This record gives sequence, structure tokens and C-alpha cells, in this order.
Amino acid sequence: MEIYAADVAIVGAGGAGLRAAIAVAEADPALRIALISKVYPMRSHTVAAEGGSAAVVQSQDSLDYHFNDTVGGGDWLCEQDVVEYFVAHCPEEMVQLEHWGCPWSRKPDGHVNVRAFGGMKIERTWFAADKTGFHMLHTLFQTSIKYPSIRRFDEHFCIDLVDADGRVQGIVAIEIRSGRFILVKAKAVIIATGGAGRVFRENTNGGIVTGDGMALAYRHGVALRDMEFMQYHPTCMPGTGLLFTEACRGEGGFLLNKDGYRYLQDYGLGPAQDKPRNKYMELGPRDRLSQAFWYEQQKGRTLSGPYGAYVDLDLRHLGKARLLERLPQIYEMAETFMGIDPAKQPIPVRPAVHYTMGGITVDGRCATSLPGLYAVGECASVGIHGANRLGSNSLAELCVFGKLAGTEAASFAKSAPSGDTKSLVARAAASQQRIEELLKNSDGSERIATLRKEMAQSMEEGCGIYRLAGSMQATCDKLMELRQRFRNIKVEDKSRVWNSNWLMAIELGYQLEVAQAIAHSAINRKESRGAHQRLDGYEKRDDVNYLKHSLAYFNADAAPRIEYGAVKITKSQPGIRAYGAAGDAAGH
Amino acid sequence: MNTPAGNGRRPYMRSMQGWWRRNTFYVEYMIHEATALFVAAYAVVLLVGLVRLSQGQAAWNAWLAALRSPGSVVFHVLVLAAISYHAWTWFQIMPRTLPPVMLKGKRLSAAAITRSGLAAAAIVTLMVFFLVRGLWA
Amino acid sequence: MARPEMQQDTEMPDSGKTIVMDVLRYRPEQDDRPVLQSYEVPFSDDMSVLQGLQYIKDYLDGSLSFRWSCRMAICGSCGMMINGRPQLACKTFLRDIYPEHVRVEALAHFPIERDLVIVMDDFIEKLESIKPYIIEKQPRPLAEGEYLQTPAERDLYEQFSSCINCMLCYAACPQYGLNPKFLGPGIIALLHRYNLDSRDAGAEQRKPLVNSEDGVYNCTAVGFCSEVCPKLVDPANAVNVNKMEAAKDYFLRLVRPRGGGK
Amino acid sequence: MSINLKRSNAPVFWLLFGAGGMLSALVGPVLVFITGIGVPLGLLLPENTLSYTHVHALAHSWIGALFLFAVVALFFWHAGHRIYHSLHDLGLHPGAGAKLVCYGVPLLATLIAVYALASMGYS
Ligand SMILES: Cc1cc2nc3c(=O)[nH]c(=O)nc-3n(C[C@H](O)[C@H](O)[C@H](O)COP(=O)(O)OP(=O)(O)OC[C@H]3O[C@@H](n4cnc5c(N)ncnc54)[C@H](O)[C@@H]3O)c2cc1C
Ligand code: SF4
Ligand code: F3S
Ligand code: FES
Repeated sequence: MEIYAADVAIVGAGGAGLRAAIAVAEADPALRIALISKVYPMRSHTVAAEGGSAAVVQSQDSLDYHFNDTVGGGDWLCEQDVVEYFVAHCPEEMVQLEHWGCPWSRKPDGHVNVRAFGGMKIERTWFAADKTGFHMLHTLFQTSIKYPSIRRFDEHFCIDLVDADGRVQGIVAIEIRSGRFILVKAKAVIIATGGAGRVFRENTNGGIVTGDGMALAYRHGVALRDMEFMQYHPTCMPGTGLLFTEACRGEGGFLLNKDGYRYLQDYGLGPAQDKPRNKYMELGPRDRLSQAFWYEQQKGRTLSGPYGAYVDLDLRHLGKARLLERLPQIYEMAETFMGIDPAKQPIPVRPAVHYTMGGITVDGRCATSLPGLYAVGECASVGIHGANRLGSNSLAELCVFGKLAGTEAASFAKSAPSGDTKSLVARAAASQQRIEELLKNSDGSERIATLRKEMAQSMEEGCGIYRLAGSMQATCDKLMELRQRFRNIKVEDKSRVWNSNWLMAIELGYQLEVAQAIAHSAINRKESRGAHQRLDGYEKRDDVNYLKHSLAYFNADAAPRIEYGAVKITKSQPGIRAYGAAGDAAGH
Repeated sequence: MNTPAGNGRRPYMRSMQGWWRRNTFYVEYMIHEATALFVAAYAVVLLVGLVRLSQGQAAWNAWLAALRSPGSVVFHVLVLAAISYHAWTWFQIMPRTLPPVMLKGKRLSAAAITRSGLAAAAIVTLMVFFLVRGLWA
Repeated sequence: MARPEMQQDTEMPDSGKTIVMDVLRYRPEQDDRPVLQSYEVPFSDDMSVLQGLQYIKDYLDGSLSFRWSCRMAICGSCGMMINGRPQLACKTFLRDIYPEHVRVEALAHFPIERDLVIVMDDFIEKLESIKPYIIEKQPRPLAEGEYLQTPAERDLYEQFSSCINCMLCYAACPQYGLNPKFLGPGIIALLHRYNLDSRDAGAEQRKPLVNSEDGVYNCTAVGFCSEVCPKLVDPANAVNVNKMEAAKDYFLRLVRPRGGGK
Repeated sequence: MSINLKRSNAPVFWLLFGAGGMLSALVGPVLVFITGIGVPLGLLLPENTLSYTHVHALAHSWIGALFLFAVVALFFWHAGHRIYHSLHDLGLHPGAGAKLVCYGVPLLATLIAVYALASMGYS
């Protein structure tokens, strides 16, 4: 096995991983950084983010407002001290990106422009047309090239963490092009592998968003926190799940039911006005909007197409010129994928799974419970999103906490002793053997695609927008069954060079475990909060029993063990989450 | 399968043989490149004319006479077609070679640049034609 | 020919129709050279070529390898030759080819690693060589806030910053195919993007690359690169505008011998 | 890094190519028509358009001489450069010999044109 000795290994080269790598390089140029990613960095799913990234810039805005929006939006399941740190550091990180060349959209006077986003009281979403994630990712990737201490391992697939002496000391990866294994020794490891949206059927996520890093940490005893909170984005393309950014609504788009009626006013988000108004109507939070869709569907007021129910996202009144300026990608997507001219026709949309609020449990400094192991980005639960993430908070999170994770890991690496290579190699060899077994002895009868599909279907049924004990239990059972059937999987392709059949099998293994963490966390939370909404007698939020984080622990072949952890409250006591006129009345 | 831990990589490089036949875009490109042969041939004709001119009236008239031969006329018809095609493609490519041309704060479209190029060629053509005709008529 | 298992429930509505996809296979561990393999795939109107390939991988032949991720034409992974033209598989629809066969091959001009996966080391090396980051005139402290940049200044380079590194332009450019040392359209577009950015002062440092024997003059203005670019970057423009820059530099250096410049 | 940073001398040839390309696109068609079709066939143009006196007078003037020179020389440079690249396009790997021909001929033609014009003197 090939060995590379690094000081800090970073798994994942999306926004979070790249920002962390730069932070390590700037903290100490002498530290050797290994940046490992299963795809070339610019393919990471950060590239798909459209709408924007939050940071307070306007004079009428304040950090407190951003804090309150975030904590209220998260239904008070946020770590408030972490949110305070977050909102305070967003502006400098966005400016930093600007200095690195991010092509933020501008006002005529040359200052950065901001747009409105759901659940935000004041416009504070920085944007680069509707390709914000694309521009942030490419800016970070291209900037990272400046630092000679960052050694990239592009298209290397991480299969395991290596821990010894009670701390993490490296990772094992497959070089995809050759199928060879490599041990990257490191004194600190940062996981930045992104979300797990692909465990659901209809979703906005890229094919690579399979929860790998979550499963890696989980298997090594780190709890997955708040996994039941999966965000449904209300405006996605039926069938493919492709996203039409919230910025469509930020720019003034309407959601219409089959009668052409702006139905959101029936769900506590009104009254309806022509101009977009923060926290009203279409600019309500995602969980509320997705839930309203569900009710409209129950009432038979949605439209119906080849991929089931949908409603209309109407952008026509914005006019072609503005659409092309502010939402060019949306325009292109509607035209090429659906044959629709959004200046002339409304776009059919429906909710789809979008974002994993929960993740690897870390403290406010991105450290996990395993010494030397850090996590950041969508794979982590640092505590800012609570039960429902506000749009544009997660791109900002990548930068704020990417930098923090980098500096923390750098200082840990500097003080940690080097591990004993021999014993690390032995452990890595054991991981290698397990994965090679999966290649060699996988002539079973279970097709990867079939298991994947059954999993995704079952997750959608059990852990959708609204949840019932019965269907959640069915999902838990199904997942247990699928994990058993996984042992009888078939990997047709036995070769080594770019064997994506093999990689998909490994990913499926990760996904099944993460899915279990989600389903079991969900069935155990007997209340409704944020993205977790029940219809079986637990329709209300229950702060007495459930103002706490769920923690899912890996339990080998059995179902995960679910425990709970306290929520840190500093200055915002749990209150009523209200939007629209009711929100104004409640002083939000 | 036989290379358990080894390296089975063997990147395959495809040949470029006959690439210009692979799609119509390339074929057109090769045709407009080939117009250079006609430009060259015409340049030779002109050069010879220039030399003959410097050699006096008799030489010049011989050159003019040669131009009147049927072969020469046919040849020049071909040259005319080729050079006209060259001019056409030249202006098609022109927008790709210019920095943004701003007109009243707006960027001139590629089609507009091509149109201006063709218009310029038309004007120059008429000017030269009438100059030659008018001056010596 | 491999037959579809029609009982499979696909994501797509079942129209009962099928389309044939001829895919160039190359498995270095068993094939001497690439060969075409045909698959019959269920067809529906809204299916992309990528979805067709995914169907093959999921249900007909798990050993077929190709890159993809975002499926929305932004990650740049899925460039391939589709009926002889470089295109993004996720943005090319079967309905535009049906009922003809779809011929899918790895991106031209790059070595094939396996099946539809090409070796992209060359592209990445070039990307790293051009200093694709802001080289500031002088470091600006974060506390001073953002650089001011008017929308017009932004417009100047915006188009060139929207390159998704899909490399379709390289597969389109015969000059790259003939001479892989040529820096090539997409990378020159990226270089141009930074040179045009009002925050950047690195143009001088990037000049040697533009001016070099592997630089802009390899381009013979074929223009197909811009024709196939899925993001309207117009890399041919970047290359050709830089020819003029390089020519200026070539002669100016004779006038103002050392350094000079901005 | 394998990128070769040696400065290319192409700008010289490229500028000549470009100038020739532009000139031939603008005046090429009309010149071909006049000299090769119109005058020989007496089509649209009077017979004596290219009479010795007329053309000699033209070549004798500064501006006329410059025009004739530019047309002849730049057409050659344009064509030579393009042909050289086409050889490369065809995979014929043009060597020093081809280069000599493709750029040597235009050079020679340029010199001959200068000589011919100079021998007529200027007014
Ligand atoms: C369509 C869409 C639109 C969005 N729009 C917005 C928005 O407007 N605003 C906002 O704030 N947020 C938005 N989000 C959310 C946000 O984009 C993501 O949460 C964020 O980009 C995740 O970044 P990341 O760095 O954590 O992970 P990613 O960018 O997903 O990167 C993960 C990295 O990990 C690597 N990796 C994964 N597994 C392995 C493995 N086993 N081995 C090696 N490497 C591995 C991958 O290669 C990749 O490099 C959007 C999300 C989507 C899907
Ligand atoms: S310039 Fe266009 S074709 Fe070339 S890599 Fe960039 S996006 Fe792709
Ligand atoms: S196709 Fe190639 S030759 Fe030039 S114009 Fe584009 S780089
Ligand atoms: S899959 Fe991302 S560009 Fe096609």
C-alpha cells in the first residue's frame, strides 16, 4: 500500500473542504495538507448552489436580526453560542471571498448587492447571479492552487478512517483511476464530505451526495446528531428533483395552485402582496412552504402531471430582461429540461429533499468526540441550522466553519505526536481487505440499483414532509432488511481501473447506515418541530421533552442507539415561530 | 482481474487521422483554409502583372492578353468564388477575434459585428469598382 | 445486444418505446482497443443521454463507467462525444436523436482511461499553471471591506468566469488534438477572466504563457470551441483577443526593453 | 510543469496573415473581378480600364504604389501562413523545408514587388 504522510488530511474538496485547506495553509505553511476528494474539486456539489450566501451588510440590518432569524427558523434547536459566532463571522468571510475574486453581483455604485431570501428579515443574501455556489467553489478551488502545501488527491475515494491510541491518525482511500489503495497518515483529519440527500428518491442533490463522511465518523463511534431533520425544498422540478432556487421567490416569483391562487396566504404566511416582502408568503421558510404544498395536495388543489402533483412557480411578471439578468441559470434549466419559457409560462414545481440539517456531531470549534477528528460543512452538525436551515446560511457556514475547522485542525496537528506507521499500515490493510472482499466476494443476487431504489422509496414514504409512526416503523424495518440483503450484493465489475460499480456498492453501504440514523432519530422524536412534522398525535412542538438534540450511535448490525443531548440557549428563549402578519405581530 | 494490487491502467490515445472529415464544421473550416491556395495563385498573377508593368507597355499588354484567354477567365471565376467565400468566413469569425465592441453602453452582438464587416466589404467593393470605372472611363 | 428488463420500474414514465445507444467501451484490463457496444434502453421524451447511460449501468451492464454528478449542467463532469459532437450528457436529450441510434464516445483528444472516462491530468496541469487567482496590486485588509467593482467592470469578465471546466472545447479544438501542448481554449478563457478583473494585477505574470510557443498562436481560429461551449463562454474570443495582446507585447518590448509596463 | 515558456515568434507572421486576410476579404473579390473577369470580357467595365498609361500612372503615384504593394505582398503572406498551418492540420508535420517555402516565397514576392515598383519611380 502506498503511504503519504501529511499533517492534516481533509476528506472532501467542496466549499467546506477547500476553505479548510486554505485555512490550514495560511495558519502554517509548513504543514503538509492532503486534500482528498472522490471527484475533482470543482465537481463537488457546492457547485450546484444557486441562490446565495448570507452575511449582514446593510446598515438597517444587524447581527441580532440574523441571529434571531436563524434560531427562530431552526425552531430553537440551534446551539445559540455557535450561531452567535456564525453570524459575527459571515461578513468577513464573504469579503474574503470577494478579495479572492468571487464575482459577486454588484450595485451600480460598485458595492456588493444583496437579495431577499426565505425566512430572513432583511436582505442579506450575497449572490453571484444564480450561480453563487458555482462561483464560490471555483473561486476557492482556484485560490487553493496558490498554496504549495496543499497536495490534492483528486478522484480518491475515502473508504475508512484510521484510528489508533484513541485518536484519528489518517484515512484510507482508493485511487479511482488505478484501483490502488493509499494510506494518508495525518495528525488531524477533517471530514467535509457534504450531505446525504441521495438516500431519498426525489432530491436536488448530485449523484455524489451519499453521506460517506457521516457514515465514516459514525462507524468510528461519533454520534450523528439531529438526523431526522431533512429539508424539503418547496420548488423543485418534478421527476428529476432539480432545484429552482429560492431566489426565484426572492426576486418576486409567486406560487400558485391549480386555481391560480397564491395559496400560501391560507397557511399563516399572508396577507398576499404583489411585491416580495421578507418573511411573508413566498418568502416564508422552506419547511412551511413544503408543508403548505402537502396540504394543498390533500385538498386536491394541486395540478397533476406525469410525475404527480405540482404547483406553479410563476415568474412571468418579472419580465424576460430581469429573469435573464438575475436568474439566467433558472431560465436555461426551464428551457432545456422542461421546454418552458419562464417569461411566458409558469414553471411546474414540487417539494424535493434538499438538505441534511443534521450530521456528524461537533462542538462549536468543529471538533468531534474522537480526538484529531473534525467535521465541517453539510456533513457536520455544528448547531446553526437546528430543525430547519434557512436558505443561504449553509454556503456561509462552509466558509465560516471551514476556516475554523482548518485553524483548529492545524493547531491540533502541530501539537500531536506522529503515530507509529507500522500499526497504522496494519489497520489500513484491514480496511483494504474488507473493501476488496466486497469486490471479490460479491456474486450475490441483489442488484445495487434495486436496493438503492427501495431505500430511497421507503425513506420518502416514512420520512417525508409529514410523518406517521406506522410508516416510519415500516421504513426502519425496511432498512434493516436492506442491510441484510446488502450482504448478498452483486458487483458485476471485478476490474480495478475506474470501477464505479464497486464504488457505488461502497456508497450504498454508507447510505443504508445513514438512512437508518435518520429513520430511527425520526421515529423517536415524538413532537413536531421544523422539518420534522408528525400527524399521529404529536402535531405540536414539545419543548419540555424534546428541546434537545437527538444523537444516533452506530450499533454494528443492529439498529442505531438513540440518545439525547442538551441544546445551548444563550439569548433567545423558545418562542412561537410565526411568519407573515402574525410574525410582525409577534415582533419577529 | 489479474492485477490485484497492481496497476492495470493503459490510457488509450485515439488517432487524429482524418479528423477534418469528422463533422461539417471541420469540413467547412478546411474549405475556408483552402481558399488560401486561390489567394496565393491570384497573388502570383498580380505579382507577374506588376513585374510586367515595370518592363514596359509591350510586356504589360502581353499580360493583359494572357488574362483574356478562356482558361484564365475560368480560373478567375474560381478564384472569385474562393475569395468571396474567404471574405464571408472571415467576417463570420471576426466577432471571435475582437474585444467587446461597445455601442452606447451596450455590447455589440456577434451578428451585428459580422454584418458590419460584410457591409464594409460591400462598400469597399463598390468604391473600388466605381473608382476604377470613373477614373479611367 | 443486451436487452432491457422491461419489468424494471424506472424513474421515467414508461412509453413502451426504446432507443439504441451505441457506447464506446474500453476496459484497459481486458480490451486492446475501444469497441462499440449497443444497448437498448427504454425511451421517454424527457430523458437525457445521461439518464440513458444510468439506465444501462443500473440494469443492463454495471461495468459501464462514466462521470456524472449534478445532472443540471453545472458540475462539468459529463462531457462526452454524442453523435460525434462534444456535449454534456445531462443536457442532451434522447428525444432530439430518437429514433436514430445514439452514439456515445469518450471526449475526443484526451486519452481514454476507461469507457467514457478520460484522463484529464493535462487540463488540470494547465489550469494550475496560469495562476488562476487574484494577484493583488497590494494586499487589502479584510477590514477595508470589499473592492468596489461596477456592474460594467464585472460584465467585462463575467462571461469568462462561467466556465465549468467541462473540456468540451478541448474536444472540439483540432489544434489541441494535433498538439496537446497547446494551452487550449478553456484555460485561456480562465486566464483572460483574471486578466480582465479590475481587482487583478497579474496580467504581466501570465503573459509568458500567452506569448509562448504553447500559447495562443497555436489557434487557427477554427471556432468550434465556442460553438460547443455549453455555458456561452466564447473561449475562441479569449484566445483570439489575446493574440492581439501578445502581438502588442512582442513589439512593445522592442520599444521599451525591460519590464516597463503597467 | 511541462509548459514551454519560450516566446513564440508567431506574432510577426500572424499580423501579416491577419492584415492580408482582412485586405483580401475587403478588396479581393472586386480586384479579381476587375482584373480577371470584367476587363478581359469587357463586362461592366470599359476595355481600356487597365491600359498601360492608366496603370502605370497608378503605380507611379505614392498612394497607388503603396496599394499595389500591400495587395501583392500581404496576399502572399496571408496565403503562405494559412497554407503552412493547413499542412500541420493535415498531419503532414511540416518541417523546416515547408516553413522555408511557405514564408520564403512571400518574402521573395515582397522583394520582387518592391523592386518592380521602385524601378518605375515615383511621382
Ligand atoms: C441544488 C442546491 C442548491 C443549493 N443552494 C444553496 C444556496 O443558495 N445557499 C446556501 O447557503 N446553500 C445552498 N445549498 C446547500 C449548500 O450548497 C450545500 O450544503 C453545501 O454546498 C455543501 O458543501 P460541502 O462542502 O459541505 O459539501 P460538497 O460541496 O457536497 O462537497 C463534498 C466533497 O466531499 C467529497 N467526498 C464525499 N465523499 C467522499 C469520499 N468517500 N471520499 C472522498 N471524498 C468524498 C466530494 O468529492 C466533495 O468534494 C444548495 C444545495 C443544493 C443541492
Ligand atoms: S470554455 Fe466552455 S466548453 Fe470550454 S471548458 Fe469552459 S465551459 Fe466547457
Ligand atoms: S477550436 Fe481551437 S483553433 Fe482556436 S478558435 Fe477554438 S481554440
Ligand atoms: S452531470 Fe454535471 S454537468 Fe452533467
